[in-house]
Amino acid sequence: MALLEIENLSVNYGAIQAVRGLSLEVGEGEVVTLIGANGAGKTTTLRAVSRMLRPVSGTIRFAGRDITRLPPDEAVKLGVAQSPEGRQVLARQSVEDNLELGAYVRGDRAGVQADLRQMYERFPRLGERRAQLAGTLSGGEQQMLAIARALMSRPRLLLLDEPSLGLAPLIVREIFTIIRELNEQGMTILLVEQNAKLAMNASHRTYVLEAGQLTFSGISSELVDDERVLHAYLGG
Amino acid sequence: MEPSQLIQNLMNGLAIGSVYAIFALGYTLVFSILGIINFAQGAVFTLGAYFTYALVSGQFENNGLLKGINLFPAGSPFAGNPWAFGLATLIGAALAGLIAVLIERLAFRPMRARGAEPLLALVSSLGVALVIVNLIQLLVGAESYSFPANAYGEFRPALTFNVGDKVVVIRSVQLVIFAVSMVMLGILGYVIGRTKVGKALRAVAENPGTASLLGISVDRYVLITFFLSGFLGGLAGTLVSLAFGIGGPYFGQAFGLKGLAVIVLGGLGNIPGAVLGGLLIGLAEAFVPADYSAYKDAVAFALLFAVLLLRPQGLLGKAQIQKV
Amino acid sequence: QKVSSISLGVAVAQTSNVSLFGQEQVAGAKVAEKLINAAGGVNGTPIKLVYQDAGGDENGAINAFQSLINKSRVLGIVGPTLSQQAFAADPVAERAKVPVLGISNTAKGIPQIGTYVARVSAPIAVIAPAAVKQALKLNPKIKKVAVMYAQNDAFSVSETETFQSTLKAQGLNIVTVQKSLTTDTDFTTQVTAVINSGAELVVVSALAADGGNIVKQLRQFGYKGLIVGGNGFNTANVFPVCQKDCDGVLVAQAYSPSQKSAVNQKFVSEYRKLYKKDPPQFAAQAYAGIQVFVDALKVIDKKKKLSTWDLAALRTELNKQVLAGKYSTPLGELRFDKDGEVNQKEFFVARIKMKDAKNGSFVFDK
Amino acid sequence: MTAPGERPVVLEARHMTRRFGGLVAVNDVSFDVREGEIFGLIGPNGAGKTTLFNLMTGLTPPSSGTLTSRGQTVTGLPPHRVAGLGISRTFQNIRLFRGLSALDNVKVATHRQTRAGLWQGVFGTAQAEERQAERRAWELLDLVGLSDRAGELAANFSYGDQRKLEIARALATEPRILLLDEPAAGMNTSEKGQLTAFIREVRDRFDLTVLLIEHHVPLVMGLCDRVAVLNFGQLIAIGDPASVQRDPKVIEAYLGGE
Amino acid sequence: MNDFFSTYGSLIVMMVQAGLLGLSLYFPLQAGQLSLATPGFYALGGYVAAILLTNPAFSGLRETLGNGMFPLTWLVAALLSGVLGLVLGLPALRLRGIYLALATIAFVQIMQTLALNLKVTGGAIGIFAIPQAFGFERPLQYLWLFGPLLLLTLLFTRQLSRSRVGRAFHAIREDELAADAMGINPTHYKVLAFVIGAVLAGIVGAMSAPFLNTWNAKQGTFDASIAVLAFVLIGGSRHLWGPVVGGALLTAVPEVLRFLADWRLVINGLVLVVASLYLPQGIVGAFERWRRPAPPRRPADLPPVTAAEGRP
Ligand SMILES: Nc1ncnc2c1ncn2[C@@H]1O[C@H](COP(=O)(O)OP(=O)(O)OP(=O)(O)O)[C@@H](O)[C@H]1O
Ligand SMILES: Nc1ncnc2c1ncn2[C@@H]1O[C@H](COP(=O)(O)OP(=O)(O)OP(=O)(O)O)[C@@H](O)[C@H]1O
Ligand SMILES: CC(C)C[C@H](N)C(=O)O
Ligand SMILES: [Mg+2]
Ligand SMILES: [Mg+2]
Repeated sequence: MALLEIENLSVNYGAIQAVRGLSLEVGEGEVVTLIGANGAGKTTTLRAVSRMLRPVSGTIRFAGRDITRLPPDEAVKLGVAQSPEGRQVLARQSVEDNLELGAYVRGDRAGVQADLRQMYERFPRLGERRAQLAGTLSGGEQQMLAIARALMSRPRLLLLDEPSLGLAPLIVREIFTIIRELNEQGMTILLVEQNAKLAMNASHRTYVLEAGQLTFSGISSELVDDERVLHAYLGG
Repeated sequence: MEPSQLIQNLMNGLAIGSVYAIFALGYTLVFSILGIINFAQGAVFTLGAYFTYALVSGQFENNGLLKGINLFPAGSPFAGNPWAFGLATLIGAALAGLIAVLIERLAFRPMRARGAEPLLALVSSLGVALVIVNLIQLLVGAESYSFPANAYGEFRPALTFNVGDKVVVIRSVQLVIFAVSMVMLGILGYVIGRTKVGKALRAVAENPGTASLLGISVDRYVLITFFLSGFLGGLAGTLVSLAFGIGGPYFGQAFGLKGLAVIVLGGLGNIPGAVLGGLLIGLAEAFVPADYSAYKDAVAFALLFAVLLLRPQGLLGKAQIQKV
Repeated sequence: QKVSSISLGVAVAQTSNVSLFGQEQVAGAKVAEKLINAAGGVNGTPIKLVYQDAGGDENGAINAFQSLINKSRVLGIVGPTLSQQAFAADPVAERAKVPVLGISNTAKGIPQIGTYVARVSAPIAVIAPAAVKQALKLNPKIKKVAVMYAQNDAFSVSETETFQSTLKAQGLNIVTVQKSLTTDTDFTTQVTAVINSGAELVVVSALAADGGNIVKQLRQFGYKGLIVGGNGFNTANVFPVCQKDCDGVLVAQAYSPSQKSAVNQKFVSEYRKLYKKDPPQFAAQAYAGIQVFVDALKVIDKKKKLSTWDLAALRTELNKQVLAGKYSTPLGELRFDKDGEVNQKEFFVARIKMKDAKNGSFVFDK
Repeated sequence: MTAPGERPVVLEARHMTRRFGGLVAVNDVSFDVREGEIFGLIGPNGAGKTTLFNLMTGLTPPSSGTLTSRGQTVTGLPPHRVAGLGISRTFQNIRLFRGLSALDNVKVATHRQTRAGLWQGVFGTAQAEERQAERRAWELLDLVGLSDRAGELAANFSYGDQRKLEIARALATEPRILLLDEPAAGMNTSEKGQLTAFIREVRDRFDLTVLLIEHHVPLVMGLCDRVAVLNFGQLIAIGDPASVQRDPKVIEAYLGGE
Repeated sequence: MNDFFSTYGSLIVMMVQAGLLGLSLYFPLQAGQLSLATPGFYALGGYVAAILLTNPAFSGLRETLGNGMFPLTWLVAALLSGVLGLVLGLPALRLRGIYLALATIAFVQIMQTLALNLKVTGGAIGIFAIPQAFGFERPLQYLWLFGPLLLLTLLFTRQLSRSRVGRAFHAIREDELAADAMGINPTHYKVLAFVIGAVLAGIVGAMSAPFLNTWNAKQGTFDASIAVLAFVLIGGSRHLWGPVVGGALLTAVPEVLRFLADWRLVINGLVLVVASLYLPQGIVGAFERWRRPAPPRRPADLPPVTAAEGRP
């Protein structure tokens, strides 16, 4: 049984149909990429999974449980964490408070402190700025914070919305290293990326979204050479 | 100014200022969480006083639909000594807290769910205030009520001492008000400033969407906040009515506006700010020379205006950071 | 249009913080309706009172008047509660040529609003001095006086002017004048100033709740001398506010429940039966207002049956008759001058006497 | 066409510095930009690139240093005056007028090109310029490919589309110098390719000088005439793309070796 | 029908007047400024008219001008409000959101205290026996003043919001900083919007003084500030008809509810709550949702611009 199962999902903004009849699966321990042009509905899909948006129809199952109508905070408690589009750091909170709030659902203080230290090691920039208000961080620094914060809850399923956005090349590499490592430790990841090549290299499978609908999907390593992907997303 | 006068004004200012502060805290809590001004806070304040009164005296004798009903025909268990009275005060405040929760459920939550603009909450809460105030009048009349003199046992109404050859007077209730307010402020300051609950509250305050994305149950924290704010409002109501009697259903209105001035002066959503703002406005009013007492209100607001021009975010408010 | 029923309008404050007074006015009017109809109404035809809430502001009063005049087609109106409201609403009645009787408006200039405006509430100028004189009688040694008043209330402001000129006329020395607002609850600043001024008499013009608080705080801060309260103290509503501290406050009254006339005694006993307490001045004045209209209508009816009148003509006639008549009311004998200013014979000075924490009464010394 | 090196300097930054508390976000940065250039600004996250843009557009006052454009001092002016000098920008954290339609977003930005005051607006006596602004807005929407959604609220656009709309809005101010802060963020590889061509084309069409912050190295190297590299607020390299790319300091701080 | 108008004549005028006050608050709101100063300027206008129309100092002027006195009061009120609006607006408009709201309330309170303490304003008693405008006999006749003013204001507002200045207002409302960066001087337009609102409120006040017969410090209070805000929000804060509809309805509701006697204001409160719950965009906003605005039309003669070869 897949960890995340989306069946026939449709999401609207008022009259706009952003996602239409989408079905996809993410198996336990898998890294899955979602690609598509601007406005294809990738963000919308992620927001439906993290329960920030209410679908008009379809079901979302997480670890066998129907979470379609669950409030977002409950979803986090089940083990879903998201690094959202637009970062959404808590601007008036310090870097450290943001990270600690990321671990809000966890009870083990010691474990949280250990993870905190680990994040500072991975992103030294955040360590230097732990007392700075998150709102005054540079764009890329905020992006690091958003990712680190999502990791702080030790989720079973990690949703990453364009994690490389705004990051310098060195850090982008670091992010993808982390993705690989986490996955090796058993974390399941659903990844939305514009940098399709990188993402596909880091993932097992890929879904391609167009105008709110799934056009095709497959094993990432095979799709990289697919004409359709090459042309539309890899600039080939 | 003579030293006796100075001390007297200081005492007066601190006493009334601490009431402003505790009243304003209720406002500021709700504001910081939902970004809305809850105009019903003045009405909740009034309710708190009426609840305590009902417990202590058992009945509303004057007018209105509740006339003739006596809760405690055998005499109220809440009257006669300070502890019983204190208990009644707490229960009264808790009831006010529950009303605030109810208000949130009925008048604010559905609106949030529909994505209305936060300003509209002002109108909704104005409606709630109108309902409460006029219901009170229907139920118990427009008369003033005062706690029976024996409600909290026998106390000297005032302490006097000499400074030079002049007397300085402090009313006992002023002392009680000051002490209770400071204790409440301390507790609240601790909870919000130092605990996980406080941290989560601040997250909800800043961005409910993001907070829920981190696993924080926004609805629960909103409820807690409303309960706390109602509790503080109700407590302030009882404290004030202890000193001045319950001045009828409209009693809280004058405080409503002052409370707003206080939280804005101190910095919106800022707890130490509300305290500082309350004390400052209380003191400013107390130090208005007697001959100009007509301008007392204007002084409070002129102070507010002047401070805002110098510090647009209020005294302790943090300047809004805007990284572009 | 013919007159269909004998309806009179009562436009007083039933909501807002002014309703504190309005409530008593309604109570008085209800007693009036009951007693008058029990006694046969206007020569056999019962009267009907139509109540419209005038709220506490000008717009409310105007709307209440409009509704009474045009929708309920009343013959005359008693109200509104505040003089400030009267300045806005009475001209509406004046232009519609509907007689108005002020039952609590005590400010200067009310009857002068127009020919259709009169009042049964004696202006402050005639009541206030009595209380000051009474205070001097109780303590002839008084020299220094402090004056306090609610500066945002029209009637308190004009009342304090009268008080102050009376005080000066009596050769007393006004050592401090303290202002406050009707919405205030904390008067420590003002009270401290009064106490430091060494005053031996304090004269307070305020409404019930704030006035009561002023008295309470004066006493708690240790003021021992005499206190004179103005018209705003004319209600049992001050008792619960200042409680035993109210004891001894002197209040000039246009009314006393102990007034001997038969009409008053009937009024008092009926009022006691309904409300379990003595009628306050505002209730008595409301009663008197209704009674004046009814008495005038009786005279007109005798000349020409009311039901045969044209509404507009009857209103005009009623106004004329009101001013012409002489009335024996619970307030004593009343008459009006050509402006519509009341001419009242008796005034009283009462001293507040508290039975226990909440209940008290006005005791009349004279 | 004159060779880039001989064209007049349109921007002169001298010793520009900005401190936030103890942090020096931009540290004594000086450089020149020449007319018609596409000038890249790169550097690690938090190097001070956006802050430098803010200093150049009046959004943040510098702690010290000056910027001049064609002899005019830019620093010290409020943002709208800077815009009046023909310097316009996009924002890294998109700042569209979210509650206005795409068309209005662009139309608003013609503000400095139009004159109508209160009464001319009310009496409708400025029809000509109003029509002009309208046409211009449509043209710019055409240019970024959003004119078929002209009436839609900006808030309803996806991230990538919002970036395009921001560019159109910035162009509506008829700038001579255009500052783009990570215009390609949120675009996929093939869209980035199109963006490169697009930027070149608008530069030529509107005679622009373009300053560009971007982390996508191939785009920067392919597009820019010159590149400056910031690290910890300091300018560590400036020059043509090829030489910058080879600079060991740049490799160490930003590109990473491999 | 006649009956209806004589019963509700003054109510109808008050409804129109409320709509105008709502519009006065709507101007700064269009530029994103939550200013609650309207009642302050309204009070000022009223006092100006009341003083000019009753004070003995102006009796000579009144005799020479006759009915011309009334337009003069409007003019003077507009002028004074405008100047005061400018003086107040310049410093105050640096404030944002609730801070601005409170600063403007402070202004209203200070004005009220002044009115209570000054001699010319008649202290707490205020000014009474204000002559009727143009010798009007019935309240409804005041529609001849308020009606045209409303129409003119609506027209003004509509034209304005379609103009360059109106667009600048809206841009500032949406994002002041971005507007600034796009070449719009925020201070300039915020103050402009504020002053327009002030002038309108001043004129309405000047017209209202004769209508109310009396003018005192209770005109223009904190409560009025909130009431006017409620007009705008319940009516709809994004559309020029919003304040008008909201003002008219909220003024009418308590009067229409008179038959409820004691329950009148309780129900009035409930109406406010229910309206805010079910009409989150206000009454007019709710209608707007049904009537989607037509998509903007492309100028017919505009050839499609050849998309850049690499359109982003
Ligand atoms: N808040 C909103 N209101 C209305 N429409 C929206 C909203 N957010 C997104 N949309 C529309 O929904 C569609 C899908 O948007 P979504 O953000 O999911 O796209 P995306 O694939 O994440 O694009 P991008 O790569 O640009 O982020 C788009 O057409 C967009 O215009
Ligand atoms: N208002 C502020 N207060 C404190 N520090 C600030 C403030 N604004 C920026 N900084 C700091 O200044 C540094 C430079 O920020 P800037 O946004 O200019 O970086 P950047 O080069 O644009 O980075 P990125 O590529 O991540 O966008 C960062 O470390 C940031 O944290
Ligand atoms: C109810 C009373 C206190 C009213 C007051 N006498 C007045 O004329 O305004
Ligand atoms: Mg997206
Ligand atoms: Mg940046």
